[in-house]
Amino acid sequence: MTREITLSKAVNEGIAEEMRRDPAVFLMGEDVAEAGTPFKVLSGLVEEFGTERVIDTPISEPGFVGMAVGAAMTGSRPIVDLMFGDFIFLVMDQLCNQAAKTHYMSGGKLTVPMVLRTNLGATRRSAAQHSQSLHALVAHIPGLKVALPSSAYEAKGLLKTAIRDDNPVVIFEDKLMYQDKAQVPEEEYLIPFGEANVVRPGRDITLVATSSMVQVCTKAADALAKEGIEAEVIDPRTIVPLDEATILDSVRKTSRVIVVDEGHQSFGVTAEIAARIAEKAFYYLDAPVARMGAMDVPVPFSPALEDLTVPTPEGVAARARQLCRGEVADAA
Amino acid sequence: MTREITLSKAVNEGIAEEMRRDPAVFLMGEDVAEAGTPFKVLSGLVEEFGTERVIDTPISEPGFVGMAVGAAMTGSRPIVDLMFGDFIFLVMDQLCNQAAKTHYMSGGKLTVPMVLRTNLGATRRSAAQHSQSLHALVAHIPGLKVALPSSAYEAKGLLKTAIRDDNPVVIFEDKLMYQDKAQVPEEEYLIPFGEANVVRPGRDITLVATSSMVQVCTKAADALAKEGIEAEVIDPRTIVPLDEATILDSVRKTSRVIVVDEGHQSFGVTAEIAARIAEKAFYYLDAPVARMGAMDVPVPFSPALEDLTVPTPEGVAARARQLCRGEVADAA
Amino acid sequence: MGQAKANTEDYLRMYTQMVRIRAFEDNANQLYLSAKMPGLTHMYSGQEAVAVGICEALEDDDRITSTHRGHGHCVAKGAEFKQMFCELLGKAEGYCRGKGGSMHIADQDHGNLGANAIVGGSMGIATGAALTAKLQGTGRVAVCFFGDGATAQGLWYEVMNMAALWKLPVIYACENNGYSEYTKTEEIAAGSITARAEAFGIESFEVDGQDVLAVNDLTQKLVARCRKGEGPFFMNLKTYRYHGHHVGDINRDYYRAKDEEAEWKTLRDPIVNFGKWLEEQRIVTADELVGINDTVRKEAEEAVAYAEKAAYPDASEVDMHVYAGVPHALSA
Amino acid sequence: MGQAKANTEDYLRMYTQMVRIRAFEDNANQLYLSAKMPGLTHMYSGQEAVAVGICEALEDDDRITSTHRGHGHCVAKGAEFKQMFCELLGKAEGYCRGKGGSMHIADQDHGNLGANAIVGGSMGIATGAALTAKLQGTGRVAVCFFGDGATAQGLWYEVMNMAALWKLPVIYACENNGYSEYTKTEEIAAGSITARAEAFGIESFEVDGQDVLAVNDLTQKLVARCRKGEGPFFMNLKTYRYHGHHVGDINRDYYRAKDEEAEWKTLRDPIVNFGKWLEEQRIVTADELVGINDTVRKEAEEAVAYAEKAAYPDASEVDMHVYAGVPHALSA
Ligand SMILES: Cc1ncc(C[n+]2csc(CCOP(=O)(O)OP(=O)(O)O)c2C)c(N)n1
Ligand SMILES: Cc1ncc(C[n+]2csc(CCOP(=O)(O)OP(=O)(O)O)c2C)c(N)n1
Ligand SMILES: [Mg+2]
Ligand SMILES: [Mg+2]
Repeated sequence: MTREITLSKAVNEGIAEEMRRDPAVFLMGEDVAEAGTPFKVLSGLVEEFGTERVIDTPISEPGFVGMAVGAAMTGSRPIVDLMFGDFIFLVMDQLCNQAAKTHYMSGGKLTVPMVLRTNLGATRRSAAQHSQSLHALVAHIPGLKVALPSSAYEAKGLLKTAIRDDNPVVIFEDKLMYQDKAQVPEEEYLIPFGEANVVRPGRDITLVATSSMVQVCTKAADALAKEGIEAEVIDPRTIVPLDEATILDSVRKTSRVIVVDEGHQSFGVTAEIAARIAEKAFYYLDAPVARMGAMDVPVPFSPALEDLTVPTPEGVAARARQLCRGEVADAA
Repeated sequence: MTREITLSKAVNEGIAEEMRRDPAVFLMGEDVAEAGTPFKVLSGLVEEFGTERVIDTPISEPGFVGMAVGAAMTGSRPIVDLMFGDFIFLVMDQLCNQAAKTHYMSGGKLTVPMVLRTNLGATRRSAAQHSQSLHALVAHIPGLKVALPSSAYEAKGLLKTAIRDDNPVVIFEDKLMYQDKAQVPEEEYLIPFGEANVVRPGRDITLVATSSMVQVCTKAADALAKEGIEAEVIDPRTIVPLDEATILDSVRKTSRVIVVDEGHQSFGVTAEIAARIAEKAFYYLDAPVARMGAMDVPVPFSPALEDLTVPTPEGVAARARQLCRGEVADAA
Repeated sequence: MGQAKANTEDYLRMYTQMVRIRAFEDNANQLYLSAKMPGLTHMYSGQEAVAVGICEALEDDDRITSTHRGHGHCVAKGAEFKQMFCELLGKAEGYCRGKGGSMHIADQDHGNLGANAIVGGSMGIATGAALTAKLQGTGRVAVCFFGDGATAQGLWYEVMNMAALWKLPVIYACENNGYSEYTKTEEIAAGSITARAEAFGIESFEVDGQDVLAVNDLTQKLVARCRKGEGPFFMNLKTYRYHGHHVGDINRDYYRAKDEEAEWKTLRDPIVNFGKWLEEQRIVTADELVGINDTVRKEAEEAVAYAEKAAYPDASEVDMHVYAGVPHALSA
Repeated sequence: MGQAKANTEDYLRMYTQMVRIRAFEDNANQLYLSAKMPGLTHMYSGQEAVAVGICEALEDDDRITSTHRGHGHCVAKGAEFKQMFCELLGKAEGYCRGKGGSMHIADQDHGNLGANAIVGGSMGIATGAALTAKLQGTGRVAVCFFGDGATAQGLWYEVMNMAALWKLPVIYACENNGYSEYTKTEEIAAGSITARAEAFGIESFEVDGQDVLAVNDLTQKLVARCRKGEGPFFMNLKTYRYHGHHVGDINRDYYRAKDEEAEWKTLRDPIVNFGKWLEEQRIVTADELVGINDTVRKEAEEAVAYAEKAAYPDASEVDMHVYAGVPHALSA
């Protein structure tokens, strides 16, 4: 049995279920309790679980992430709410020097079962410090897992898996998607890490799309279908671990691929996935490995500029057409 | 006229020359003055320029990097010494949310001419928090330039260019190379950003190598030459801006390439360069685009393990042989 | 309130500047409510005496750093309505060519180094501006505005320490409006904020932030002492924000009482009270005050009308100002 | 020094533990000098009364976090020499299977959450451990060891604030040895370190860190009060490190006087003085003390010999412990 709920509600349910199941789980962050966060994602949780388990913190991101690491090392399973993904820069030391490395540095003796929930996504007119999609940075650091839900269904299933994982997991929700609805089971379910979802099957070209870009690519695929081009849309769901096999299988079948992600293009997620394809599906490719990330500029405030910086369905479809029609020469 | 000096000395000279030339240049960091840093790279500068311009700071990395940003916005040209590259996690907010974006967010009115000097490199038995090569992270953030000197010559020339650049520049020196010597001109010289160096010409395979990996690849090329394989070694010198043209020209000529870098392989520098090649030199390639980064594990302390995590001349040569002899099938 | 009947001109300018801030905010709010403004904004109304009292004690080339709640600082430091409204609407004639928006508005020509969307993010910048002032002997002073919530950011303690060690000409001005977002200050600040600054050996002051003359008197003294090398200083200014945390924060009964709001607005309004005092002291008549208000209102409305008609930046601007000296980052 | 002649057993254990730390360090230094130890290490000698005085007031399942100068804490909290020396030499039988080394030594079984190579990096972790204790009502206490230099890290202020707000059972123990690296504390710390903690409403104490009984008495009281919910507390412990900043820091006249070193070593040695007191109080004889020293020396030498012969971890361990639950990260 499923029903349609928003991504926001799905996250809320996922957390509530896990907090009921396991008393070691608690939540901390800025304005997570009465206010339920500025996005209202956590509304109602403090009423059920009390201020001991839904903890409002001061504006001390490095401090409370560090505390989450220590709490996780000693038997708690904290979920940390980081209000904007852009603030991850503030907590990189605690996340990447401490949380990510503790298990390894201790030779497997200490574990850090914590979840850092945050968000990504531009076009909300929030300008350069509230619009970034910074998941590539944490994906570069061994010891962290990184999940990128693309709908309410994934948001709940991946979050529950994250909470039960014994490693630090960073989960980036698309802040523009909180009110988007999807079918979500009534029953409990988990989505395993490292299993990509074939969102839409196709034979002519593969669109590997993360997070917000799954919708963009699905729309592009709809448009392409009308022209007789069948695009296969693949959502990795987690980029660490990455389900390389599903991606490679698809590319080997279609021989063409565009990797689409909302992080900056250079040194970002599209690079890693494209590079793996270029190495491991090389002999199957009929066209250059294409990728589309966010433009390599800080996110501008002006709507007239901001919309230019993120891949669109039209842009993806246009690129797909070029690749499928062999219109692509090596660029200079 | 050249003479042979260490990388350490080259850096020291570069700073001294620029401080003599421009009174707006100053230096700050932990133990940079009397101690001249733990690596002794800055010895003697405080004697010449005094404690006003060679400033010992408390252990407050976010604080003094933030101050450098403000100083740079108001007419100074600070050089910040970050003792270990691993501490960059602590300063990411000031570097990436502030320094990198100020020029753009202000519509071009404010500039941040600062240099962050730090280091990279493992195999010094310094374990997971003092051995990372984190340059990929900053390369992902538009607004920052990123230089990776591979010898004393580059270290001086790139650093002087960095100090004169009106943008925030992060320069990573290889901490294992401080005592390595190279020929360095007596006369003043600058190395422009965005111009790769063809370290060694060759026709059979291209080795794109950054920083510490230039030596590794040069050694690999020597070994390969004895077997009749002529490898071309290319050092991008700056990864932002990246001299794509020189890399692509080489790959179009050799048709084979390995990208080698000491950062973690996944979501790192090798991915970006490999992806650009796979997109833009696709029709010239005779073999999969190969890459070799540091192993995706935190850096282990034990010598028995640490040495396994970084690309070696033998490893690079072996991979090159496979590629040149067509022994590479698509991996699963 | 202060004494003296002298300085009529100064008083009228302070009054006018406070009225201008209020008028600016009323119009900004209106733009939001009528869906003409992209994104959100944080109203400064209620806190005018802080920005005006402080900025009127500064020279044009003294520097300030501002916050997410930054329109007041910008106006008080000398900015024009037209360029400000253009910026809020993302237009090319804005102070930042529409790239910054409300949260990043900067006015370099009058020493405003910019608003900042990272809470506490400008503490290093202001301190660094003071470092330039000291190193270059410019005699300039830097004022760092921040909220009570921002005192939870570790960065503040790092830069206070350095400012105190090096006697930098910086004034830390905490606008203590009792709330950070939806949380009362006492819930997120242990001990005494003033004592925290004092512990670093920084002379500190608590002052009524609704009393423009008290703020101005104190600031004048501290600025003069800063110029003599007696800085840094800390000011804890008790004040109140009239609106919600941002323009969308309408239903706020759950975190603060309507009565409390009413009390501040009726009894402690900085403009009304200063106006009354000016009348009592026979410095102005009630009619003259009305005249000032009318003129300002007209100025604001004209600026809004101008900004509404002004042009958006051209699409080609999107990759301008990423790097100083590089006209277009993506076609370089 | 304390009173009472009672508790002979406790006194002897404290004495023995201090001697064990000294012996451990002497051997570690020897291993470095004879080039048998990979990397560098930071000697704890001189500060023994701090680690022992505090840890002897803790239960086995109370938690501590340690620093780069961490061998003393590790021994004092109950670790064995063999596993410690194995760790220092990167051997598989080390506490962290050789993956952590000196700077990351952890001993989970006795509540040591690990040394940390990021100065101040464990302040969040200790506070988080105290949060678990409070949330789960375990009655445990956490002690956070750090140096005077670490007080410059903003993180400390962030976590002190939260610890004070939430009355967490954590004791911040500042080992004030007068130096951070090659710089005197007074050059990098403005105002009063103790006042900084007090400003957060944290009850604070200054204590002679060379007097093991004074340290132990105070800690016992504070631990008891923590368990009753009266935490957090701050202890400023005046102490001294006998060796250089690390084993390689031999020529240190430029930053600290030989006389000063001699004075501390001859007049204020925590072991010698406590030994004298034990004799004076007729708790032990001089011969008994010699006996303890001999036994410990033998234990240390045996452990060194064992560790030297022990095996390095197998190469296959390199990608183990990256992720809990994943046997080998790179073949998953
Ligand atoms: C580092 C960071 N954390 C959180 C936020 C979200 N945020 C924006 S304003 C604000 C409250 C700030 O409170 P205060 O400093 O008192 O300023 P006020 O809004 O009261 O003027 C918060 C938490 C942010 N912008 N930056
Ligand atoms: C974040 C960070 N910055 C700088 C360093 C380099 N470093 C290692 S120890 C040290 C001095 C620490 O001084 P203190 O805290 O007083 O401890 P002590 O060495 O005196 O025991 C410094 C600067 C580091 N490891 N981490
Ligand atoms: Mg406030
Ligand atoms: Mg010290």
